[in-house]
Amino acid sequence: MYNEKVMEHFMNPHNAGEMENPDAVGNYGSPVCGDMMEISLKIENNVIVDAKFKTFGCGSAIASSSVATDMIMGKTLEEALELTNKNFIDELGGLPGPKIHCSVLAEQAVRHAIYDYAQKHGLELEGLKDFDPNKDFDHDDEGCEV
Amino acid sequence: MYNEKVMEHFMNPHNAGEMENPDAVGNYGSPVCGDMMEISLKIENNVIVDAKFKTFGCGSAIASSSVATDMIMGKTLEEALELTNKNFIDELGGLPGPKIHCSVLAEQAVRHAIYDYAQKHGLELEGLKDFDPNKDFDHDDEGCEV
Amino acid sequence: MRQVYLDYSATTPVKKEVLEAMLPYFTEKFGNPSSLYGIGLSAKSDLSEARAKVAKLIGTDEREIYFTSGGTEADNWAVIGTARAKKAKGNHIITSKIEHHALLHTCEYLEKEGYEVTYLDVDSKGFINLTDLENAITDKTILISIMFANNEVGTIQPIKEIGEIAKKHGILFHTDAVQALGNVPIHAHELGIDMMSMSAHKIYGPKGIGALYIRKGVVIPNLLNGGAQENKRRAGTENMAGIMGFAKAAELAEANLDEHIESITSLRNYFAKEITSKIEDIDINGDMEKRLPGNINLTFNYVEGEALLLYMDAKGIAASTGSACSSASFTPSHVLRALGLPLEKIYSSIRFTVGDFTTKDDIDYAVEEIVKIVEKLRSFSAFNKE
Amino acid sequence: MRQVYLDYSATTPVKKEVLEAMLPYFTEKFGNPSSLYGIGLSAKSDLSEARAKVAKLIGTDEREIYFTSGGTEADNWAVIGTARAKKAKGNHIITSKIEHHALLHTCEYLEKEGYEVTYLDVDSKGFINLTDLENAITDKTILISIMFANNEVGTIQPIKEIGEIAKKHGILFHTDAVQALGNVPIHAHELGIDMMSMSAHKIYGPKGIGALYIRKGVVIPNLLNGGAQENKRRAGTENMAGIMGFAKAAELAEANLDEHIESITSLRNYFAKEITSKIEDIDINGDMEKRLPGNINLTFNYVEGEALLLYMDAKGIAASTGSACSSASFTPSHVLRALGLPLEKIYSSIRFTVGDFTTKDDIDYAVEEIVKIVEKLRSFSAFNKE
Ligand SMILES: Cc1ncc(COP(=O)(O)O)c(C=O)c1O
Ligand SMILES: Cc1ncc(COP(=O)(O)O)c(C=O)c1O
Ligand code: FES
Ligand code: FES
Repeated sequence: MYNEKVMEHFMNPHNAGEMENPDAVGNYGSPVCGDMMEISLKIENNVIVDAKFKTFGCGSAIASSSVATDMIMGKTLEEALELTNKNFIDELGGLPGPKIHCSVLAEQAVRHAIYDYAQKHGLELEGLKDFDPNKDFDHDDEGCEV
Repeated sequence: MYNEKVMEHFMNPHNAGEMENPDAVGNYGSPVCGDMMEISLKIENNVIVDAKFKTFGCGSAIASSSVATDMIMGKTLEEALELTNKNFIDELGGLPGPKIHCSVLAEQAVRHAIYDYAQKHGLELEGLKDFDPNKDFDHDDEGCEV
Repeated sequence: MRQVYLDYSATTPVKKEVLEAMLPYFTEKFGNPSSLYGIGLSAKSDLSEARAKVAKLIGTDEREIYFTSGGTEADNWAVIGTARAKKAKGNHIITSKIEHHALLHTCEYLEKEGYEVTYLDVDSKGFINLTDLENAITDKTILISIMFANNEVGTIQPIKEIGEIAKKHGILFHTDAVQALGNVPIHAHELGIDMMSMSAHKIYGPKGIGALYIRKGVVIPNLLNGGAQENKRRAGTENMAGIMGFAKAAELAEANLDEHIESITSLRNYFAKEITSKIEDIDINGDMEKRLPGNINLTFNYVEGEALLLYMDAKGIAASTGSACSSASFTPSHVLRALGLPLEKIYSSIRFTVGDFTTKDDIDYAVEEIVKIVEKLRSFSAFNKE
Repeated sequence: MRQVYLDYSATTPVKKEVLEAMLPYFTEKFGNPSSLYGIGLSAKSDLSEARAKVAKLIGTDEREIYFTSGGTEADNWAVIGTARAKKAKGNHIITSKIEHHALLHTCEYLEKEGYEVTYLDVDSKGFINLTDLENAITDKTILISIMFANNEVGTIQPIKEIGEIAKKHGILFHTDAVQALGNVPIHAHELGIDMMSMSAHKIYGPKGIGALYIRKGVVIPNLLNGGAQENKRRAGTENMAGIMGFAKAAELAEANLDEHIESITSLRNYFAKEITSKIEDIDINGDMEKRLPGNINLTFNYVEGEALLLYMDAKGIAASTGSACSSASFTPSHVLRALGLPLEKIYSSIRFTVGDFTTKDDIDYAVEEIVKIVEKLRSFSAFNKE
């Protein structure tokens, strides 16, 4: 169901695991599936110099976190905020429809981490203008069992 | 669906066809299936000396007619009237349930033929006491098609 | 003994290629398409390819194909589903007197619940009358269900015209195409069909699998509730082997349609010509133009159908009365009745259908034997020409 | 790569003997059992033998077995049929919260029509409470439908006791035995079961065929209307190959039942012992005594189910979350919810089922790989022990 690139990132995720003394941490849980993502950042001069993720999430979530953390590294906070789940999906070469929301998990965890940093350091970031740390998104689906 | 004996009587029916100058003719149509049986008899001294049948009927009807005509030959009219479809079925070694009514066709055609003879000759036969030439029987079934 | 099967309308043997397409799904490829792992996922993608093949045969989108357990389930689903979906609009269904029992008995079932059903008459060849159809429509009419081609006499209805009438009046149009599939070119979209029933075992696929085409946008409730299979519209673990067989049969049918129709038609015509020239007093029922290519329905006057069939069976020739289910049934064909045949002609009528494995030799043999049989049975028939 | 299938509850491969029993019915023996001639009649008598084999497995009379397109159709038929048949008596149905969706969604469908349904709670191991059941009965109760054994956690319900309660109150008792069939001794008559759903593809038979047992004397209307098949209670040309396969599978299951249960149980127990001794923080869901022999349901705390499944799949190991249909579903298992598991435990739970082709080697391989996978996934899990 996932393409090769997704599988590669999923099976061998980049930047997975614990970070010591992060400068910022963002947590985001998916209301759709109950999964959870944590992104930790090291930030120097408003540039993301290191990123790590931890997740309790599906293949799509892990792969999205892997590319997301890759992509934000070396970027300024403002640049990182411009990245959306669309960019992660493109980088992954696509995700199956019902798995799109998992990439939002990564996007939102990144935003939450930067928001955490901005709060701590009293930064006003253009990209966080409309950011609502309590925002949700909707999804509705139904199971089948065998 | 039919046993071997039935098939034998059906494929090679005895006494099938036309009779010249019959002494008695009985016709009976099945209200169940719309089929029709005609029995012709030659009678000497109240003994059936020859019998023929013609039918527009199924395998069971043909086989029943075949044994029925066999069985009544040589019998007196009273003896022949004692034979019921049950006797024909026994002689045939059994008929499938939904095909039982076809043997009634033979039984009734025989009765009608003897009745015809009795009418013509003013005979009062014990076996015809309860005979009603207009009697019907019921059956209800439903088709399926493929 | 020589076996000559002339009952392809009842069911067909599974073609070699079809069986081959099915076999892996019993063993190596046995995965459940709802499963997340390898053999499940590959089953899922095979399922989607299969759907596309069936869709191609009838000119629709693959997402409009819903696999069912056969033509009967498809008929039940379309009719009951529409009845439930359109309850608020009305309770009137229009169908014909010559539908398959899967349709008729479903309508009767709904009648007991208070639905009203108009059973259109047909003419002596089996065609419905389009004016009758239009006159039957009321503002409570929710469904027109007219079969594409009849299983007994083979008559092909004016489907396109019916579709237009349905559309004009904003009424859903279902057609039972179980017999037409693979025997008539079908473009469901162009013909204005909203729902269409199909069955694999009439086109050299396996028994127990079929499909309902439901045009995009048409919403009817499920007949089988449960898991999320078939885009949540038909629950139950997919009959993968059956589906793959159906798809292969559809693919073959699509690829060979013109050829199939041509060769089957000429065999059927040869049979009809031979038998009617060699036996007196035979009637042909139905229409010779708008007719299923393999079908011929003959009345052998003065000869009873079952007896004829059994004598034929004794010679290895298989055909059917076209309506009676073996020994259990004594109801005269409702189809021939609707065509106006008197009872004794109905009881003397036999449906023959030729198919892809029928040869000219088969037909010569069958004709030769049937000639002898009819002669014999007529020699002691209770009915006569006179 | 090595393939280890541990999802026999989802579906099973067709056994060699089963496939062999099916094959002739696609080709030489392709006749329609409703036909009057040779191959039709022999199909008809084979059909009756097949029915007897299925009947034998569950201790009933063959005339009480009605073939359907699978477990889903059987569930729908039993519940909808009873609802329609007993309308005059009442509109109340009692079932449980852990039924298969084929049952639950059918009940929900009836609720929309005004029927009332009590969904009984289960305890932390998945058992319904018999007192709750008896208390739920009203004078409007027309059906008790409680599954024989659960498909996710394997819990086997006190069927005999339920049957007694149903009988005492004069209420029909249906049970979904799709998972129990061939895995638990079943004597439908002795257990007081009025209707019971079965499916072939869970016992090494083909997909798309199943049966509903209906006790003699129980009358429910048809779900599929049409031809006179299945003693006029289930229309549609018989899926002969499927039926013969089901019958063969039933025959094998019946002949080897004790053996099968013993070997499957010991394999399952070995797996459970190995994996729980090699990985920390695993919970076992369900009961270890009254449990399907092949089933074990484990919570791998802190690890997300889909990720775990896909890592396993990459090593050729097939299992399932027991509820999610591949990628399309995000609803947490209603069964584990009913057992009282918190969401994160539900998302960390995997069902493994061993079957007749599972070896001890398979299990050793699977355990070894799963140990590594869980370690890796836990290393970057967002949840932790702490
Ligand atoms: C016109 C027609 N409709 C429906 C059916 C039923 O299809 P199935 O046997 O697949 O249920 C048949 C044949 O049996 C048929 O000929
Ligand atoms: C308990 C239970 N009931 C019903 C079903 C449905 O059976 P089928 O897939 O044959 O429709 C299943 C499995 O899918 C099941 O596990
Ligand atoms: S992160 Fe929950 S389903 Fe993908
Ligand atoms: S005589 Fe009519 S069915 Fe036998």
